[in-house]
Amino acid sequence: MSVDIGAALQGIHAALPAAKVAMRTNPGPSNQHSLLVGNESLVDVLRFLRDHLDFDLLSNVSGVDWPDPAKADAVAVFGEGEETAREHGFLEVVYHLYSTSRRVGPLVLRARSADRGENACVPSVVSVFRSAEFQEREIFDLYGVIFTGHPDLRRILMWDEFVDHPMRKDYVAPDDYEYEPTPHDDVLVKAKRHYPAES
Amino acid sequence: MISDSSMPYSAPTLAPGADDDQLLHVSLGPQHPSTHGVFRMNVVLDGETVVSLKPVFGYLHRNHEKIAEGVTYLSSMPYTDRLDYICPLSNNWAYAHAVEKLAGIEVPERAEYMRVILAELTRLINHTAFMGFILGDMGAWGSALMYAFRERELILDLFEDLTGARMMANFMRFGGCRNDLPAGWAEKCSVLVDDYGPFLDEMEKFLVGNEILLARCQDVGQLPKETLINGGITGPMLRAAGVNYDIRKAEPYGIYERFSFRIPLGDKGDCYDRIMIRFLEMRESLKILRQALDQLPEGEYVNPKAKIRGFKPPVGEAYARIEGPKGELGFHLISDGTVNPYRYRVRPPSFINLTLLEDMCLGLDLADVVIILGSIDIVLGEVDR
Amino acid sequence: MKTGKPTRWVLPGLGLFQGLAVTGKNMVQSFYKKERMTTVQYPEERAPISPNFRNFPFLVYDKDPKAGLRCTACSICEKECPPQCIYIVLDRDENGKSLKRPKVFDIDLSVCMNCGICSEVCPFDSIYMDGEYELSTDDRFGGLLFGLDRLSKSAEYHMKLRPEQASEVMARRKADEEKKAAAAAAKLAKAKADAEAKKAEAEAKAAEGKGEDA
Amino acid sequence: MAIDPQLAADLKSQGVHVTSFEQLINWGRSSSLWPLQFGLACCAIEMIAATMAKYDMARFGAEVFRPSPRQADLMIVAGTVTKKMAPQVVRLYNQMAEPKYVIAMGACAISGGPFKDGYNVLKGIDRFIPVDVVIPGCPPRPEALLEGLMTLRDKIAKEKLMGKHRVRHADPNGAASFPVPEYGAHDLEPAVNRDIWNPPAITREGGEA
Repeated sequence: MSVDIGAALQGIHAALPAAKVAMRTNPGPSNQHSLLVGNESLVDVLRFLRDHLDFDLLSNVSGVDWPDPAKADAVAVFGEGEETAREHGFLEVVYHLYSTSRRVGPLVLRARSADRGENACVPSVVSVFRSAEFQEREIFDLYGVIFTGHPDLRRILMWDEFVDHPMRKDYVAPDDYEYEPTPHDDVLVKAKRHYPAES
Repeated sequence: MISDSSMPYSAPTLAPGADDDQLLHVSLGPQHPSTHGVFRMNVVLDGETVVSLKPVFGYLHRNHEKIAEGVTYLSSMPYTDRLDYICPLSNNWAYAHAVEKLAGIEVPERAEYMRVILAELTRLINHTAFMGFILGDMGAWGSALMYAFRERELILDLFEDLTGARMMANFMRFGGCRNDLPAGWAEKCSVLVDDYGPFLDEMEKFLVGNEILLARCQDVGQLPKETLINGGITGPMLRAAGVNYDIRKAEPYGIYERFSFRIPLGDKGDCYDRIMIRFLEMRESLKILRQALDQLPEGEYVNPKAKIRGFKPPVGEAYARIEGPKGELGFHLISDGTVNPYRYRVRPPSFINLTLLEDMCLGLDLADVVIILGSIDIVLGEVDR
Repeated sequence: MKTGKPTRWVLPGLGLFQGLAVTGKNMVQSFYKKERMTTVQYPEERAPISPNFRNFPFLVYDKDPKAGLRCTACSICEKECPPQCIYIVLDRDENGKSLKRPKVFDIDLSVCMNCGICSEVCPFDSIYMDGEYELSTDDRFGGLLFGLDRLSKSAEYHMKLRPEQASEVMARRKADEEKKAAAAAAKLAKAKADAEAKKAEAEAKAAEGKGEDA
Repeated sequence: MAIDPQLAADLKSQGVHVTSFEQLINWGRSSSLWPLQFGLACCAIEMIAATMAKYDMARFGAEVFRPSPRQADLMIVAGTVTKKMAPQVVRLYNQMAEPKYVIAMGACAISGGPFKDGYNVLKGIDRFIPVDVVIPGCPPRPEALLEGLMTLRDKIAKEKLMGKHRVRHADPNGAASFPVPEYGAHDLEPAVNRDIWNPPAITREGGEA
């Protein structure tokens, strides 16, 4: 069953008047609209949803890299009365919540970091949902989102000495191109880079 | 050892003043016969007792998500086979389901039936292989796995006949399936479904009363229901603890609401329940298969409007999930209107089911860790992607 | 439904005995029962492999291995191949005009993931999946890069490998060719004939065209 | 000195078997290859299937999968070798006792396969350890693995233990272990072992040089 996102938004506004929550509509046919939650109230909103609206299963946490903020606003379109679009790119974390008792979902929440550099911070929700623990570590590893308050924020998939965040759109893979007998497109570009003198 | 207050998280630390010299640090894996692949755990032992256990992932991190963002939607389909490589067709379905949600594609009736049949056969394969592997974890490497793989080969022959490959099917398409059932396939499948019940009887006789299994699996690795839900555990793991949550019932996708079947629930949530739940689920799967094979309609096997080349879903995002054999398998897709997905995320059940591994193992013996890990039923292709 | 049984402890030794009984049954029956006797004595005997089994792609030619190659080097499979293991160079004559056939068609078997998407997207019935699997070699570089010489296989081979698919394709191609020949003949006749004949031919051609659409 | 094969065949028909030490040793080695129990990814499932009842690798003397590298002769690299796993694979290889052989099973182990564009995927295990037999396929059928095993047995049967062209493990100067790569900031260091990885240059028009 799909979730009544308007009711959830009203509930949040009534219980947490200070929380910055805005509705974003999804232009696609999937009909999964989302709530953009301000970073300072993210943990409170999630705790409220868990304790009072029975959204007890945090199913999925996705990281998304948006170097171009216009693209992000195309996917999650502005609701009414929201402030203007951002100028810089940012990193986004998308949460999908379900209720095991009421059997509704997904309730989609989004949180955004200030930028893609040093302030790429989003509060950790591990204190509310344990299931976020490894997923947040993964997003930290692959996207570089710093989850403030995470109990054990280390790299999870790559080795500890690794410095890049490979899932970012501007990541450049190391030049380990060699012997690829069927090159085209990106591989061809890599080939040219690898053998500059010969090509 | 296990706190019953489920919510607050505290990183398990050694007691202050604990004499570190007395503790034994063991790195279990990545090459270890009982870790189901290249999984690794850093275990700290006090004698035989586990005081800390930290899983280390990434030894099979194959960059599935990054590669998928660089190729077309269809090209990701064969890669999904390689996520959970014991049950590729469930992965196919989950991905096709997500893209269908993203682009709003209808699926013809016959294709839905074919998908149900294939997904349930996949569940049979997974749970049967699980029986073999869990016995292997207990030291009985051999007979149980041999019987399991003997039956698995029969199902794989069916898959090969239909999809052209034993494991890596690449069969589902957005809006249906790649090809129709070959002549006589449904009859062969029907025979297999009839023969599978006796095999399960035999397997149950073989395992259920076994003293070793009883002694090693009972009362091992329980956690309270609330902790499990909070930790994102899904699938047979969750149902073994008595939580009635199966996506086939809770949020029926495909045509599951047309079949009559029950959701087996455990009461204690220990490793023994997890094994038994899988036996019962197989029996329910056989029921679904029987109904689906009897009702299988004629018609299109793929939506004729669905495009193979140059497929571009509209701008938007979608999260879709199915009840995979290991738990909730979800795909989160973001489309920016081009031929490649902007963001492609897999919600892997094996990975998230490991969240509470440490909590389950603390205070138990090292040998129990192996059983608990086996009962979670992980596949590394999905854990690390 | 609960899994709980009255007691989870059985008579000591009973479970062991039951398990051994199953093993013993399997052992004894493996001497005379077909379904318990599963071992296939590969390589002397081979388990039947489904005709739908796919491993690596091959290119089909009709009659002549060079001129009869159905491939037109359109590069659709090259673009759609998920791991990008196909490499095609279009053959051109000295004026740079396309000859609609591949000069180079390489498939790197060390990369191919057997997905079958190339054969699915090919509009010319040219590339199909082979069932050959005994390809192990100790030469990783030369032994696994298949060029035109090792990829081209005759239509008869395809027919033998997958009778159903191949005969369907052959019938379709034959019909297409007949239509094409008919259309060409009609065109020729049309150019030659005088006004009345032209009219008559035009009707016939319209009928042909209709048939082609269907 | 090798025996004249015609003479050996004639003698054999008379019930007299003649052989050389080299042949005897190679026959012994090729007939009991104990693999290392070591699965990486999808291909490992097919490897397990090959040891199970239907395909029964025991018929080739290779059913004893050893969990310890010290007791194994054959490493079947079954699956994707990631950069994070590569040092462990090389270390396991170094720990195996001579003579040791490597089968690269499946596309990923040979060249990175479908995942070769990934940032964490090693593009072929032969960048760090010598591979004796490669089995293409994704995954190869269990029969294909058995066929690969037979290819390896043929290869072992032809090994020269003496003289100039003797095999690596019979040569006192031959390398028994290979340097284990370290985790670097962006990639493994070194990214390849130049002593054993020397790919041929391919000439492509319009492509690379």
